Amino acid sequence: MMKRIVAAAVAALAMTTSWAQAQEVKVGVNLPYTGIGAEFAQLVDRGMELYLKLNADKVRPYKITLIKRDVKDPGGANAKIAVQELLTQDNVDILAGWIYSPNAIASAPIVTAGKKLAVIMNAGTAQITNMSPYYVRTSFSMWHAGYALGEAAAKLLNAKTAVVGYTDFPPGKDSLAAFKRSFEGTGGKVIDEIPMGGAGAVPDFTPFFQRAKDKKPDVFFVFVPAGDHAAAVVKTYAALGMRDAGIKLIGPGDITQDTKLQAMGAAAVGLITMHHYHADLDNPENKRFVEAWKKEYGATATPDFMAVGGYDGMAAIVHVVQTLKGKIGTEQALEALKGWKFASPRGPISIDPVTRDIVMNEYLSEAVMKDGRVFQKVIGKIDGVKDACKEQKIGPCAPK
Amino acid sequence: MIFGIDIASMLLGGVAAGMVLFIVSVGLSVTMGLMGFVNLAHGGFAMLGGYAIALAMKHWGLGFVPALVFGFVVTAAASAMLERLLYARLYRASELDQVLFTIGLVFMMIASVTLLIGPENQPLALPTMLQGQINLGITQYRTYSVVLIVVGIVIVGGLWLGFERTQIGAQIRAAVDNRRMAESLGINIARLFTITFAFGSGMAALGGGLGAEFLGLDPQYALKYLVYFLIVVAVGGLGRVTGVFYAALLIGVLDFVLKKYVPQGGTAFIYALTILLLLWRPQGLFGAKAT
Amino acid sequence: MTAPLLETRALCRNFGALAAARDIDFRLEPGARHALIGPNGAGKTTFVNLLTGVIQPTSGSILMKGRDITDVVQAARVKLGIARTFQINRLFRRLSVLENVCIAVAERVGAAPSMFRPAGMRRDVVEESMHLLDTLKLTADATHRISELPYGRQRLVELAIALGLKPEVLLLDEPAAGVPSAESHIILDAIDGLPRNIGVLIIDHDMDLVFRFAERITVMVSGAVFASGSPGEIGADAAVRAVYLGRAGHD
Amino acid sequence: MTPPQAGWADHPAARALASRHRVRMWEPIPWVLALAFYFVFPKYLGFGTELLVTILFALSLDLVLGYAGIVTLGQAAFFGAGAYTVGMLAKHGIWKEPITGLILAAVVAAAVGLGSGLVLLRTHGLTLLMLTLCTMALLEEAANLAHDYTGGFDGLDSLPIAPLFGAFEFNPLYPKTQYLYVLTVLFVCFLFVRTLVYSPFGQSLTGIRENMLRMHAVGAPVRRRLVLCYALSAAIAGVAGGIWAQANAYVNLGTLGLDRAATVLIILVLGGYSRLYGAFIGAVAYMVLSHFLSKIYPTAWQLGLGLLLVVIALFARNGILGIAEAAVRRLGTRQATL
Repeated sequence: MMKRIVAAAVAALAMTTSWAQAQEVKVGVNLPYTGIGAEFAQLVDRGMELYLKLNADKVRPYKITLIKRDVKDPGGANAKIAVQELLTQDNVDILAGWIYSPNAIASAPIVTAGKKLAVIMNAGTAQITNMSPYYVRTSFSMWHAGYALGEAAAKLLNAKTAVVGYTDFPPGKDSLAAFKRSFEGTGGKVIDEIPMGGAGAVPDFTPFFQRAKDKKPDVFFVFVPAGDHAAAVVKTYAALGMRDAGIKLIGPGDITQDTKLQAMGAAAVGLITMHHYHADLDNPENKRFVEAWKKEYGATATPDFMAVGGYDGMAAIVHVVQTLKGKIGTEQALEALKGWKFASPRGPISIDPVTRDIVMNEYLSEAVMKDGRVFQKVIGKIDGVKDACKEQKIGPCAPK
Repeated sequence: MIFGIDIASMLLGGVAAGMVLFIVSVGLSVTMGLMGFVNLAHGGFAMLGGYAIALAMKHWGLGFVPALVFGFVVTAAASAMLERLLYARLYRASELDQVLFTIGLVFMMIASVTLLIGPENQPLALPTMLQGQINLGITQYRTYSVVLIVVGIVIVGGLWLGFERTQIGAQIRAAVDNRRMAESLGINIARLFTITFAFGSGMAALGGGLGAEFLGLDPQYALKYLVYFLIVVAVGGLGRVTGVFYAALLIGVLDFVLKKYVPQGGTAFIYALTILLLLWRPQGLFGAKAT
Repeated sequence: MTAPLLETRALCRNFGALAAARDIDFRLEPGARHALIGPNGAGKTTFVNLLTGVIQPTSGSILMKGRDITDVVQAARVKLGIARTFQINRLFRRLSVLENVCIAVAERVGAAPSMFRPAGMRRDVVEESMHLLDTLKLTADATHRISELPYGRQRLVELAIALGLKPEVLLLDEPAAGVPSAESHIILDAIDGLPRNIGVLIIDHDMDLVFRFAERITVMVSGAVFASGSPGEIGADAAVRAVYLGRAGHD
Repeated sequence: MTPPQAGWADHPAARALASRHRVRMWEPIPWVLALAFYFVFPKYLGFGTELLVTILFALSLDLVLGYAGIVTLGQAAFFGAGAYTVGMLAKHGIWKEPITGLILAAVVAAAVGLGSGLVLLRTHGLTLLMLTLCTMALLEEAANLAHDYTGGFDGLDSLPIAPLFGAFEFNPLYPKTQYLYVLTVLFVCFLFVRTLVYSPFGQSLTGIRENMLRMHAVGAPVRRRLVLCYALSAAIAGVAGGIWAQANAYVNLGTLGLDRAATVLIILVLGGYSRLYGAFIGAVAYMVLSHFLSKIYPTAWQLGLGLLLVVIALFARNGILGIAEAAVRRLGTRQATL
């Protein structure tokens, strides 16, 4: 009798655990919660959390547990340990996060060895998705905006000459390469390339901009990391009177990151950017997203392209969980994501089945003053943009 | 003519950057020279002061100048308290303990600001009249840079007068040169330290606020520019107001010129330059010869 | 006549406008017990620093046994046999008394560059050091850290370190300053016990000690040699009494 | 003067000196613990490997800072030199064997140490601090600029490091081999440092730290000693960097940065410098705290760490080991001088 009760209890326990296992999906998140990237980590983190909150019904009956790890810095080493421990200690089913490209690059061998789906929510160096077969990117590559803008600058803005200023680290060089290739391919000429210091501390941009101003280009293409760099760029552009000198400041949307835009004020007016997202995009999903964001995080808070990377990344993860009914096999998960389509706040997006990178719209926007705030007015749109680096197999994206 | 404009714009840009370096670093130089205290938390005071200024403008609608005064006073008062309570215990400790203590303090400052206010950059909007361009006759230039240069000159002049002409200035000079002698002359060293420390931190706060236009303002400010401040202090010579001033201008202008003409070199030049300068004159360009 | 142990010729040293040493011609003979006296600021310590190579002369030369050593660096002069004590103790304050002496002895016997054999296993070094401590009545303090010793006994360690270098020229900068008078005889006894071929130069303000010790006295004033002679001659020299001894008498 | 007599060797001071280098009772404990860690926490071996490398790096700093009294903020320059030596040789297919790779790393780092030491060690205090810092920053810039060889900001990833002894692979996910390999190298380097600090050479370094003027006056070639010590320390830091690159199959600019140099300094002072085992205690305390605090409360671990540093600096001048020593002394236990 006693034996049977014990056996029944054990069986019941075993059932509950296996049921619980089926219910719970563990997602290991690595983000720089402290240090210079803390602000970005918060945006991506909030994007993920907001998706889960708004779409609680889509998640049920499964439970998604986020296990968050601080990777502190772009150094790679901390990210490596974090990812390794998420895999070996926490036994996560899916990996997510990666603000910084070097961290994604450093983690690649571990992701490959760990054989888990890994969703990149920000890191933008083009070739990263080539470095592990389990990487899927829901953010962007530097080539998306850079390449599109090169063409747009020549065709839509009628620019003949350009000076490129970039932060001297891989995304900056990527951006330069992407812009230059398409701008010169469309008949323009890049007359100067200015590396503007490293990504660590915001430099005083005055000397670099002075140099650009002296060259008198039609457009000044600037890539700097979003955040403080961008704010300083816009200030310096205005303060040096480059607009009056007839030089248009253009760049990927990093320079008009939504979280910084209003603080830039009038100085930002006239900036022309190419990007896949800004909070002023006019589509129902985005309206809902921005409204929910403000409700959740305060009226002055605003989502931005980093937030949407986290949001869409979580949407992809939920899609995987639903498709696989909570039992996450990595190959199946990758299969489920290949060609996955989603109505994102940034418009329709999908995952390229070949490169596992995102396919999305790029919007050419101009910052204007509207109702006492800086508003990003869409003045052009390119549908279904793929990462041109991998499409054309250029440089580091070429298969080895 | 073109050449002249070029030179003028370079000088203006470089000197303005140098002024910010000077305003922040001067306090560090004097406290390090006077107390022999390796205060790595100095950048933290600049950061806290910058925040006090930015937040006072944002939430209380204070004007730029009143906010700067407010930032100076608040930071000076807070640092005076810290100096009495904690720093004073470590004056006789080894350099290493001082480094450890002040790094710990910086960590706490950064973490506190991140927790209380957030990790993001704190915008500091300049008054409209300081924005834009100003016509200087031979060239147009950024108004704020010109203003900074004027402010910097006023400050260095004031400091020089204060150092050379006031009782407390004379005491500080005496104590920098020979602390034991100063003590035997009946100078109240403890009080002198507190005043100097508070004043130096207040200056850092001013620098944090005035320089936010160029350097931004976020919790990491406390560490990310520290190397630059230390370079200025080392090159200028410990405890020398005019030395720090010239060093800041030198570094500011050279950095500017090199960045403009050889941007590919990154910051390598400034490090190489510092190494050469310090090997040539280990006590700093303007420092007293070590005894 | 053989060359003197140590000799300076027209030795000068300027600090800016201040001449801290002016045309000093000085001879220290083998076996000499020589005292250097003079008012504060006369340049006595500067002279020792010049002799040991801590500072370089502005002009003039220094010879040891006839060989010009003006350009020989400090460490090499020690190897040639010039040792000194400092006016203010310069000791390894956190190390034991024995270790302080061992460091000097190890340096002299050439053990110091050795990286593998433990220092405490160099019996020759340790035993010689212990013996030295014994000579200076420091054996009981051998295990103590310098910082635990009274100042007077620290002075003895200064001397022990210098003796551990087995010098031919021993320069003692106020060796007895701060030593209780009851113990100052230990210093003189130790010097008395040195081989007679060593030349000793002592700088001191303690005239009792100087006259008890010295066989020859040089008086320096304002960086220059003012007078030189036997204790009797110096004691009888009216000019010396006027500039120095007389003034000291009023203190 | 009478010749040295025999018999002094029995004096307590001589005996204390002669037994100073002997292995103390507790000394095997950290090694046993490190070995036990391997079996008890197989899931934490990645962290454990990083910890051991940090100990080795801190030990290299202890040699220059704790023993020779050279206060440097540029120790990461040598870590980076070692790491890039291994990384570049492996990535460009020139040299992949790990053990000889470490020797090369040590040689290159020692050369950098020798070169910079000859030039820089004429200065001291803040000047030396800034010079070491700027030298390191200059190397970092150089590594960034030479991206064709160094990979620039992204670094060199997926380094093809050959299996150890041709048999033991470095598995990125379960770094068992790495852990034991690093532990062995740490042990060897530790023995070297330990022997060195108790040798007459080590004693003379201590003398230089305690009173440089006196060392000149006893005829010690002070600068030569300092430069030699600096180069040896650089070699060990180079081994640490090289082994880090091998264990992670990765090298980037972070190996050369101020962050790393400042962290290792904090670790050493936290643990207690010039104490050999200070590197161990400091690294364990710092890394465990930062690792777990950042796990529990990722946004605020820095606050706790800062507080700890402040408290240690204010109330425990000689680091954690200093506190332990004081406690032991207060208990009246006889304490061998370290």
